[in-house]
Formats: sequence, C-alpha cells, structure tokens
Amino acid sequence: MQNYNSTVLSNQELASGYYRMRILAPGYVSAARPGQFVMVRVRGGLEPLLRRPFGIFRTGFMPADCEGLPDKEYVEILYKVVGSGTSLLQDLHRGDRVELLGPLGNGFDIQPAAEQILVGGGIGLVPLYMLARRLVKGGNVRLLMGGRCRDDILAVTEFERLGVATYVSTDDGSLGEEGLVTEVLERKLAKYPRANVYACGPMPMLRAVHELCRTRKVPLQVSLEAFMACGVGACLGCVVKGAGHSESDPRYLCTCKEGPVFRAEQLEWDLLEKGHDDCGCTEEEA
Amino acid sequence: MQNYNSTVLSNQELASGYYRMRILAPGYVSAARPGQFVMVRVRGGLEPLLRRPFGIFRTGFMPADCEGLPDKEYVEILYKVVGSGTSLLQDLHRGDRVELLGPLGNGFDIQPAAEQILVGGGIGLVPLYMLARRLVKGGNVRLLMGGRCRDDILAVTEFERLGVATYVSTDDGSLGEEGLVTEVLERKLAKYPRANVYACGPMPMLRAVHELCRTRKVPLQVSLEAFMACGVGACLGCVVKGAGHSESDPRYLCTCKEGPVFRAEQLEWDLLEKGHDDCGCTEEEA
Amino acid sequence: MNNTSQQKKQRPSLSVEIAGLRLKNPVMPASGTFGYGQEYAPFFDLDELGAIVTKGLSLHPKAGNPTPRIAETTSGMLNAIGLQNVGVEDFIRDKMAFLRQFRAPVIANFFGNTLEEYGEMARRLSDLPEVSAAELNISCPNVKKGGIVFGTDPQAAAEVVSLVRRHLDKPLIVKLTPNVTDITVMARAVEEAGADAICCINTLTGMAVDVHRRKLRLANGTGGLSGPAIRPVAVRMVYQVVQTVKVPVIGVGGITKAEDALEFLVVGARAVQVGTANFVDPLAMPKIVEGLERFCREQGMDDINEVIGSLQST
Amino acid sequence: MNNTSQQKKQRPSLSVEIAGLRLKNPVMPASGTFGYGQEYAPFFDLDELGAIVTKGLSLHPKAGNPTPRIAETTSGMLNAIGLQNVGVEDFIRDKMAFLRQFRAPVIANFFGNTLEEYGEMARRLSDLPEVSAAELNISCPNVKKGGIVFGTDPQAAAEVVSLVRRHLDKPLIVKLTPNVTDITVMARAVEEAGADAICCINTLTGMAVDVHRRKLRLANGTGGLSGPAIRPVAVRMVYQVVQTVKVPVIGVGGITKAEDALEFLVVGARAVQVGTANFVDPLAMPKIVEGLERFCREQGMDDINEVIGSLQST
Ligand SMILES: Cc1cc2nc3c(=O)[nH]c(=O)nc-3n(C[C@H](O)[C@H](O)[C@H](O)COP(=O)(O)OP(=O)(O)OC[C@H]3O[C@@H](n4cnc5c(N)ncnc54)[C@H](O)[C@@H]3O)c2cc1C
Ligand SMILES: Cc1cc2nc3c(=O)[nH]c(=O)nc-3n(C[C@H](O)[C@H](O)[C@H](O)COP(=O)(O)OP(=O)(O)OC[C@H]3O[C@@H](n4cnc5c(N)ncnc54)[C@H](O)[C@@H]3O)c2cc1C
Ligand SMILES: Cc1cc2nc3c(=O)[nH]c(=O)nc-3n(C[C@H](O)[C@H](O)[C@H](O)COP(=O)(O)O)c2cc1C
Ligand SMILES: Cc1cc2nc3c(=O)[nH]c(=O)nc-3n(C[C@H](O)[C@H](O)[C@H](O)COP(=O)(O)O)c2cc1C
Ligand code: FES
Ligand code: FES
Repeated sequence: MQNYNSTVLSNQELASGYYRMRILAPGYVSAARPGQFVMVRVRGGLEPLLRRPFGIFRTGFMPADCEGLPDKEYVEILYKVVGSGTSLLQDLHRGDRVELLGPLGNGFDIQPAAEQILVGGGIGLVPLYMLARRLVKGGNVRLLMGGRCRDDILAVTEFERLGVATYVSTDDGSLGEEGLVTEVLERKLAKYPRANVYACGPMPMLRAVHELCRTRKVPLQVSLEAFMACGVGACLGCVVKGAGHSESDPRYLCTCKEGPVFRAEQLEWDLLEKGHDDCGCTEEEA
Repeated sequence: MQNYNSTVLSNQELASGYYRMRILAPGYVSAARPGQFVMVRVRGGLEPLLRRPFGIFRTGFMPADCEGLPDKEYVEILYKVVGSGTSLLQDLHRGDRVELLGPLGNGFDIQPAAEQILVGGGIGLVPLYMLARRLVKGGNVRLLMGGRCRDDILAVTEFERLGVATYVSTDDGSLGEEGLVTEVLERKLAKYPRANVYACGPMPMLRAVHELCRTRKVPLQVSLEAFMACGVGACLGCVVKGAGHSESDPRYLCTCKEGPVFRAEQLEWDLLEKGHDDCGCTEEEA
Repeated sequence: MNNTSQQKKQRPSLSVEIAGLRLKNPVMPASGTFGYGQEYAPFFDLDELGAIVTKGLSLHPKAGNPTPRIAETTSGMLNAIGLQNVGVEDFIRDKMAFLRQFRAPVIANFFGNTLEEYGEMARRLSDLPEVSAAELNISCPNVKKGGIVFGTDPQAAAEVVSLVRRHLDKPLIVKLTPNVTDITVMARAVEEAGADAICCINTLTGMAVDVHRRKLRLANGTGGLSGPAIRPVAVRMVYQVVQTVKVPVIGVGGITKAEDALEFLVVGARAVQVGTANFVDPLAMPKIVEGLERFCREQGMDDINEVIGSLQST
Repeated sequence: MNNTSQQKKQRPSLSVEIAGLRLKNPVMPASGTFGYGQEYAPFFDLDELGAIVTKGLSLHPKAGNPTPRIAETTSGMLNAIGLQNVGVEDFIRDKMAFLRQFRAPVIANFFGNTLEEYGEMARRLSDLPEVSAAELNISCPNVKKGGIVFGTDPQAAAEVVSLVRRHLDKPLIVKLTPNVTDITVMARAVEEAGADAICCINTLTGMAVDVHRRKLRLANGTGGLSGPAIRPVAVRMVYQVVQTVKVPVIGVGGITKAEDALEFLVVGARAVQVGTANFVDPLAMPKIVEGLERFCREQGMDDINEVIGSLQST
C-alpha cells in the first residue's frame, strides 16, 4: 500500500459513459490481489477534495521499449462517469498526472472449487476480471453479466479470452438474454449446486444473489461499495453492519479495510443500508 | 464591458517569471482604452475562486487565415508569476480556455502636450504601451523604465519601435543606468518642465513620482493596483481615499471603476495605504 | 406526441411569494455584492431577477474600513468592507432613478449604529414607493451596549426588530448572522418581534494571515467569510430556521449554481440570494434562474413551489 | 562561507512544549482522522510526528451513526461518524501494544455521554502510562440536560472540565466546538476550570442535500464540516482564544500544507492538528513538518518558537 504520484498511459471510452484508464503503477503487478481497489486523486489541488475509489480491473506490463528500459507496470481501472470526479477523470490524457493510493482492501478469498460462478452487475464487473484470471487455473469459471442495456455490458470478450464461459443478460434485451442476471444465476445454481459464487454490483442485485445462495447453501463472496474518505480504515465513514449487529455490539466492518469483499455470512443483510446508489452501478430491480 | 469565455492563443515566457499571454477577444480592439484592465478567470471551477486583474498590454488583430475567415481580435496581458493564480496561468497553452471580463476601468485621460513622459516600474509598464501608441501621434514620448534588475525590464524594444525614446534604469545596474527611475525623471523634468507624466508601478515609486510632479506643478496620472473581487464597482473592496478624505466624508474611489487611473489631485496621497505589495511589481525604495 | 414532450412545451412557473411580495423567480442578489444594481446592468437585464437587493444603507454615509478589505481563502473570500455606503439621502438622490426602470421589486438592505438610527431608517424607507421591502441587517455592533452585536443577542434583536416593525410600512425581512450558538433562538425572537420573513445567513467571521509578512490579510483583522466554503453551514441553518418559524425564509450562503440554490429550496427556503458568485461570474444569477427552470422541466414539475420544502425524510 | 549558508547547515529546532509535554515538532493528527495510528503507519514513520492523537474514546464501545456518514462539499467534507469507537477496554487491549513502539507522545481523545462517564474515563486514562495527555472533547450532547451540548454552555463545560481535572493525573487538553456565539467565553470557562491547554476548533455543523432525490446526504441529517473551507473560521477562533487565555492553544481546522499551519502558529497556536488533509494525502503531515523546517530556514530562524505568536500589528 503506497501513494504514487503517477502518470496516465491511456484513457479510452469503452461505451457511452464508460471509460478505461491505464495508469503507471510500479509494484502493482505482484502486489494487487483480485478484488482490491485504489483511491485516485483526480486532480492536484483541492477540487474535488476527496479521492475517488475504483476497483482494480487488471494489472499488467508495458513491454520494455527499444531503448532497453525495463518493463513498466501499470494498473487499469474501468469507470462510469456519474459526477464531478469521474467527469474530470474522463478529461485526462496520456501524460497527465494522477495520484494513486493502493492497492487497498482485502480482495477475494479464493476458494478452490470445480465450478466458479462470477456475477457482475454493470460496472460491478470490475473486480471480477483479476479474480477470473486466477480462478481459470483451477476449474470452470462462468461469468453471469447483467446490465440495463447493452452499454452496461463491458469487457466480456476479455473474460472469454481467459477461457471464461459468459452469459449476458440485459433488462431491455438489447444484448444477450432479456431479464435479470439473477434469473440466470438461479438456473446455473440448479445445475451446479456445489459452485462458489463471487458477486459485485448494485445492492438490490447483491441481495437477490445472497437470497439464492443462502437457500441453496452455496458459498458467496460479495464486493461492496460505500462512501469513502480515507480508504485505509481511519475515518470510519464506510462501515457496514456485521452479522449479529446490535446497538450495544455494532460489529461494524470497514468496507475499505475489512472489505470491500465480504463473505456473505459476515454481513447483517437485513440491516445493510441501501448504500450509495449513485455508485456507478446500474440500479436494477431484482 | 462583457464576459467572454475565450481561448488562449499563446503564452510565452519573456524573462524569468514574466509571461505574455495572447487571448482571443472580439470587440477589444476598438473598445479597449489605454489603461484599462481585464479580470481573468484563470480556470473553470472554484479554485481559485476569484478572478485576477491584469492590465491590457495591447490589443491587435490576427490576420485572416487562408480559409478566408475574418481577422480575429486579441488582447495581450503581461504578467509576473507571484502566487497561485499566476502560477496556474503560466501553465496554460494555446487552445486552453480562460474567461475574460472587460475591458474594465477608466483608462488614461489623454492630454495633448509636446512632451509626454511615461514612468514604469517593473510590471507597471503594462498599461503604458497602449498609451504610448496613442501619444506618439501628438508629440515626443519618453519612457523611463525602472526595475530591480534586468529581468524586470520588459518589452522596451516594442516601445522603441513605436518611436518612443526609452531610458532604462535598474537598482543593480544590470541593465541601463544604475539607480532609481525617479532620478531619471528628475533630470527629465528639469529639461522638459512642461511635460505631462503618466506613471504605473509600485507605491513607493508612485509616491516619489508624485512628489516630483507636485513640486514642479507637472500634471500626473497614475495607475493604481488594489485587491479586487468584482472589478465592476459592486463590492467596494478596492477603494482608495480621495483628496479631502475624512471619516465623515471619506470620498472613497473605486480603483476598479473610478480608476485604475487617477489624476494625482484626486488622491489623498498622505493616506494612501501601502496597498498590496505582492502586486507583481518590483518593490523599489524610492 | 407523448406526455413528456407536452410537459416540456409549457414553461414551468418559477414565481414565489415572500411576505406578500410576488417575485418572478426565487433568485436575487445578496446585499453588498451587487452594488445598487447598476454595476451588473451591462451584463444582463436586471428584470430577469426575482428582486434587486441593495448594498446595506444607513442614515448617514459610512466610510467603512481601511484597505485591504478583501482576501481570498479556499473556496471563499473574507471581506471587511465595513458597511461603506452612500447613506440613504444619496441613495435616494443618485440611485433611485436607475432602479425605477425595473419591474423587479427593490429590497433595501439597511442597518443602524444605534436603535434610533434603525428606527429612523425604517421611517425613511417607508416614504419610498420604489422600495418594495426592507431587509434589516442586525449583524451590527450596538455601540450603546458596548459593541455586543444586535444579531447575536435575542433580546437586542427583538428590540430592534419590533422598533423597525413599528416604523416600517412594508414587508420586513430580517437577516440573521450565523455566528451564534443556536440560530433557532434568534429566528424565533425576530419572528415574534414582527419579522415578515427571515434571510439567513450573513457571513461567518474569519481571519487570514500572510505568513511571510506575519500580518493579518485584512486591515480590519477579522472579516466575513462568504462563498461556496460556507454553503453547508448555510443550508443547515436555513433548514433549522424553516423548522422553527412560520414566516418564509430566504436562503443565502455559497450559492454558485442552480443545484446549490436547489439545496436551499428543497430544505424549505422560499427564495435564495446569490452573493460572492456574482464576482466569480457576472452571469451567475441568470444562469441559476435558467438552471431552476431546467430542473423543473426535467423533474416534470410546472411550479418551483413543488420543490420548496420537498425534502424527503430519510 | 558566508553567514546564510552556515545558517542553512544547522537544522532549525521545531520542538515545542504544550502543558509540560515536549513535542519533537508542532504537528499532530486531529482526532478521528488518524484512527489509532496504525492505519497510516504504512506510509511514514509515526515518530516523525509531534504527537499521536487517537480517535475519540468512550467508556463503552459506541456504535455511531447509520450510513451514509460522509459527504463531500466544496473544499470540505461533512462527517457524521457519531463517535463510533471500540471503547477504552478494547483500546487498551488491542491498540496499546502498537502505540507503545513510538517515542511520539500519545494523546487520547475522549468523551462521555454523562458527567459520570467523563469522570470515569479520566480515571481510566490516568492508569495508562502510555498515554501522555488526554484531549477532552466536549462537543457531545449532555443526555441528562436534554441534549444541550456541553461545549456550547460555559457552565456545563466548566463542570465537566473540573470533574475531569480532578480525576486525571496528566496534562488535560480541552477541545472546543466552533458552534458558539463567543468562543472566548468558552475558552475562559475551561481555563478556569483547569484545562492545561485548549484545542480548537472541532467541526462546524453543516448539512448537504441531494437535490435529485431530495434527501439529506447524511443519514444523520447534520454533520461536522471540516477541511480547507473552515480554515478562516478556525484561524479567527484560535486568534481570539490566544488573546484570551494563558494556557497554550493547539490550532486545528483546514490545514493542508505548511503555509496553512503557519497561519495558526503566527497568531499564537503552540501546535497544530491536521485532520481531513490526511484523507486527501496520507503524507500531508510529514510534508507539513518538512515545510515548517524549510520556512524557518528561509526566514533565518533556528527555532519554530520564533514563529509562534509572531503576528505583527497592522
Ligand atoms: C471499493 C469501491 C470500488 C469502486 N469501484 C468502481 C469502479 O471500478 N468503477 C466505477 O465506475 N466506480 C467504482 N466505484 C464507485 C466510484 O467510487 C464512484 O462512482 C465515484 O466515486 C463517483 O465520483 P464522482 O465524483 O464522479 O461523483 P460525485 O459527483 O462525487 O457524486 C456522484 C455520486 O457518486 C458517489 N460518490 C462520490 N464520492 C464517493 C466516494 N468517495 N466514495 C463512494 N462514493 C462516492 C455518491 O453517491 C454521489 O452521489 C467504487 C466504489 C467503491 C467504494
Ligand atoms: C488594475 C490592476 C492591474 C494589474 N495589472 C497587472 C499586470 O498587468 N500584470 C501583472 O503581473 N499583475 C498585474 N496586477 C497584479 C495582479 O492582479 C496580481 O499579481 C495577481 O492577482 C496575483 O494573483 P496570484 O493568484 O498569482 O497571487 P495570490 O496567490 O492570490 O497572492 C499573491 C499576492 O497577489 C495579490 N493578489 C491576489 N489576488 C488579487 C486580486 N484579486 N487583486 C489584487 N491583488 C491580488 C496579493 O497581494 C497576494 O499577496 C494588476 C492588478 C490590478 C488591480
Ligand atoms: C463584499 C461583500 C459585502 C457585503 N455587504 C453586505 C451588506 O452590506 N449587508 C448585508 O446584510 N450583507 C452583506 N454581505 C453578506 C452577503 O449579503 C451574504 O449574506 C454573504 O456574502 C453570504 O452569501 P454568499 O456566500 O453567496 O456570498 C456582504 C458580502 C460580501 C462578500
Ligand atoms: C471523520 C472525522 C472524525 C472525527 N472524529 C473526531 C473525534 O472523535 N473527536 C474529536 O474531538 N474530533 C473529531 N473530529 C474533528 C477533527 O479532529 C477536527 O477537529 C476537524 O476535522 C477539523 O480539522 P480538519 O479541518 O483539519 O479536518 C473528526 C473529524 C472527521 C473529519
Ligand atoms: S473510508 Fe475511511 S474508514 Fe473506510
Ligand atoms: S473590485 Fe469590487 S468594487 Fe472594485
């Protein structure tokens, strides 16, 4: 975990309102675990004041150039433009500076299993790529990817290139199957009752996924979002209620430090607040 | 007087810490009078919050280009990097956006005379160029230009090209005569007792110039600086005490609206505050 | 043609009422940031505003403070103008003719150095048909009571408000200072004393230091903090006051764009004032009016009054 | 070799003393923005700090407020953490071993819900040799007195301070809230009641609205405004308190860089705390320490104490 004053390598629009940014990040390739995130200082100065959290989509190397310099490590984020910070991010170009705090959070706990199911809702896909890259080494990996419309379905071919079987569904049927990603999950769980499930997306989707997994006793890990100020566990702004929560024993967990990935059993699902709903995720009814 | 959302045409370093910026400004060529200024919004957003005032160095045309588009009017400012706003200005490039409020203030009251003497201290030279351009049509124009060292002496050859006789002095003798610009003024006034004097520069210099002109009964106009918030006479932040000032009859004058150019008789010289001394002008002892 | 596009065709009404005063829209300048109107007339038609609010007036001309009077801070500015103004006589003589051209109601902001001056000013303003309402600034030290500020003491505030109320024949807006422990106590006091509307907030007292010269940046030492920096405090106080009083509340503090103005309207302000933002962008107010209209359209509302006080309980 | 280059060779002393506590330099974290130290240990050696200030502790663990607990505002942030903390027992059990590694003195920030809890906390902290001083947060509602905040009432504040003073065997720093009409009244009250130092300011109460959903951004409604936006208010209050009391004052509010810290030192603060800036840049504090050293060098001073209270009269 470190703070880098770094440089943007590229910043491309993927679909309407979705961008992919590659940033120089020495040390990230070995250090970043699937499910971790970074806090990005969008601009020097104090506007906006706080950093913005983004999942690590992937890490990689820029090959050494002809001048014999060593490989350069980079990190990639995928983001949806939703407000002031992401609007500024969208305007950055190759060579611009950003500050990068991370890698932060715990990341996924990788459990060996013959069948691994990833469930992504919209931009919630982000932390699943590095996870998939790891999981494909040990079993069958399926990605169930949902969104409101085709624009919300990102980077699916990249998962396919890893050997992941992908199943796309959209609310309006503009890509893949028409319907909710949780309907697809229900079918898959019926077929693979001993699968492990890993999910990231809007809260209503996560709740539905949790319900399915709970009734079928399937192990589930979810990656949550929350308002964050520090990203390191210092401000207590990003807490969620832990299982067994009560006023006198709140069992709060910091999303930034003890999360963003939680085992479903860790959370007090009935008392999980709606969280921030402009999270860059498509709100779907589930 | 208008607010333009405009474009930077160029931004060059003239000497260490001094820049010259050319900005598109339709309507300025005919509208801007010598001695007027603009309020520049350095950057969109709220950091910094307030606009920064800069004298109009000159206005001009970009010749029509080959595509047959009409001439484009521009305005030029010359600025010294002294703080946050000017540091941001320094980083702008061709094509970047700035907002321009102006032309503001009253400008010089051009008095015909056989001998016209301009006295500039450091960046205080700025409003004198357009004035010189006007005055050369009607008599002999001399520019007495002072600074701490050679870096503070700007754009003198441009005055010369207008046909202005220039006399440079620096505190350290690194360019021109060693000594204060007021010493040169004293000699010139002895020689041309019926001259008109126009001065802009740091307060101690202006005071000394005023003293010389007062004893010799030579008409003097000075261009002042002040902290400004609005630039249009609305906030009353930029006032100076008018001649005959008293608590019950303060006779305040707005530097932005009734100035920045004042006839020496309008001001209560003994009560003029030091003003803001980080004005971008070289502080010289006079 | 579907429903939404029909809605879009009809222009939403932005008109609001404050203490019997009908405003074309809820946007007006904050006193002291808009001169007497003239200064901004080159930029837009002042009749685009809900009202025109003057620089604070007093019985006699007031010199104000020495310079420097302003300093910039992070997302804010400090001012110590010291209520410099031409005095009510010169105002009538020199500024009235200009203001008479507009249909937008003129609200005269005023203050006194003593109770008597407050009363006398109320009488003077009553004589002026061009002035539609008066805005009483009570953030002024009471010279008689050893400089305690009228606006921080509920008794003193009530006293000055009821005096002014007796002498004023038009709607009375009372402007509160935020530099108090409990703004609701002040709001209740001035409402009971006869305020027809409450305007809040004035500036927060602040200070800035030039560390290189080791001097205060303002000649006066302290100054009033305004601008976006103070908006959260202003929204909170407006919310509290709305919950406390029955009279309409005008929200002011750090508004630079329509969304900022909406924060105040949503918590229940009937109108808003824009101050420091005028310096940043002379077109700030017409842009805010436009933004409010757009917001109503987007939300499918025909009337800005649907926004006012529309805060949902969480 | 001339004089200046000789001066540059000698490192200026940044050491200051607060109520008998010798600090390596005047820079420390503001309570609640630095966890219990551990969170920022990966970024720099905590012994670079003048002191380590803990998150506010209470007798029993405290759940704090529902989320969302934070919202960003212009150059500031609102927080309504609600003083969530592990409680003093867990603090001793889980955090002490970590803190023991450092030479930098540990200042324990604490609060109570009742007078009794404040007293009991003072006794507990007295038993801890690892805690060098206690910082009393009186910005807490007094449950018994119908929720009036201890920190806004001079009597209530004096009562809690003298109680704590009786039970505490180490230096007592009292932290004041800025949400009062006259901070000097509070400062005098707590000094007389036995405070060894005063820390100000805590956050300004504010609010923010999500206008699209018409909801308050914080689940709690109001929150505490911190960050650069509030610095001018903090500097003013620190100035006023320094003029009023004899005990040393610690300045806090909106410090992000050395120049900001110097504003407080110049008006007389003996030390400073850095809060929100830690979130913006985890290295903010070590950079400020460096900047203070550079400033001393540039000004040709060997000792930061020459800066403290060096304000020139204007
Ligand atoms: C662990 C984590 C991982 C995330 N990963 C991604 C990702 O990979 N891609 C992606 O597009 N988004 C991701 N998000 C969401 C992303 O952080 C927000 O969309 C972004 O902060 C919005 O910033 P903004 O300035 O554009 O919006 P703002 O203008 O600030 O506001 C728009 C909305 O964004 C939310 N928001 C603003 N600041 C924060 C903050 N500091 N923390 C949380 N929410 C905030 C609020 O709900 C607000 O209403 C992640 C969030 C978390 C907590
Ligand atoms: C009518 C007028 C004409 C001017 N013409 C020129 C010019 O042609 N070229 C030039 O280089 N400078 C000129 N100045 C001075 C110029 O405005 C300041 O140097 C500039 O505003 C500094 O901005 P900054 O953000 O870099 O400095 P800051 O970081 O804000 O502070 C540095 C210092 O600049 C001064 N300053 C900051 N803001 C203002 C403000 N709004 N008004 C006045 N002073 C301020 C303060 O003394 C401050 O201590 C003129 C000023 C006035 C009033
Ligand atoms: C330069 C300046 C002068 C002001 N003069 C007055 C005044 O004369 N009377 C008054 O009631 N308020 C005065 N104010 C306060 C404003 O009306 C307003 O309450 C405050 O600035 C907060 O709004 P803002 O953040 O939009 O500027 C003044 C503010 C500024 C910045
Ligand atoms: C997230 C957060 C939590 C805080 N918790 C406490 C606390 O527990 N006790 C306390 O006395 N002050 C607390 N504060 C107030 C800070 O210590 C400090 O007084 C305030 O934030 C102003 O400083 P700043 O502008 O540098 O942040 C907290 C502030 C923030 C932002
Ligand atoms: S964001 Fe600060 S504790 Fe998680
Ligand atoms: S700068 Fe506002 S009156 Fe001159």
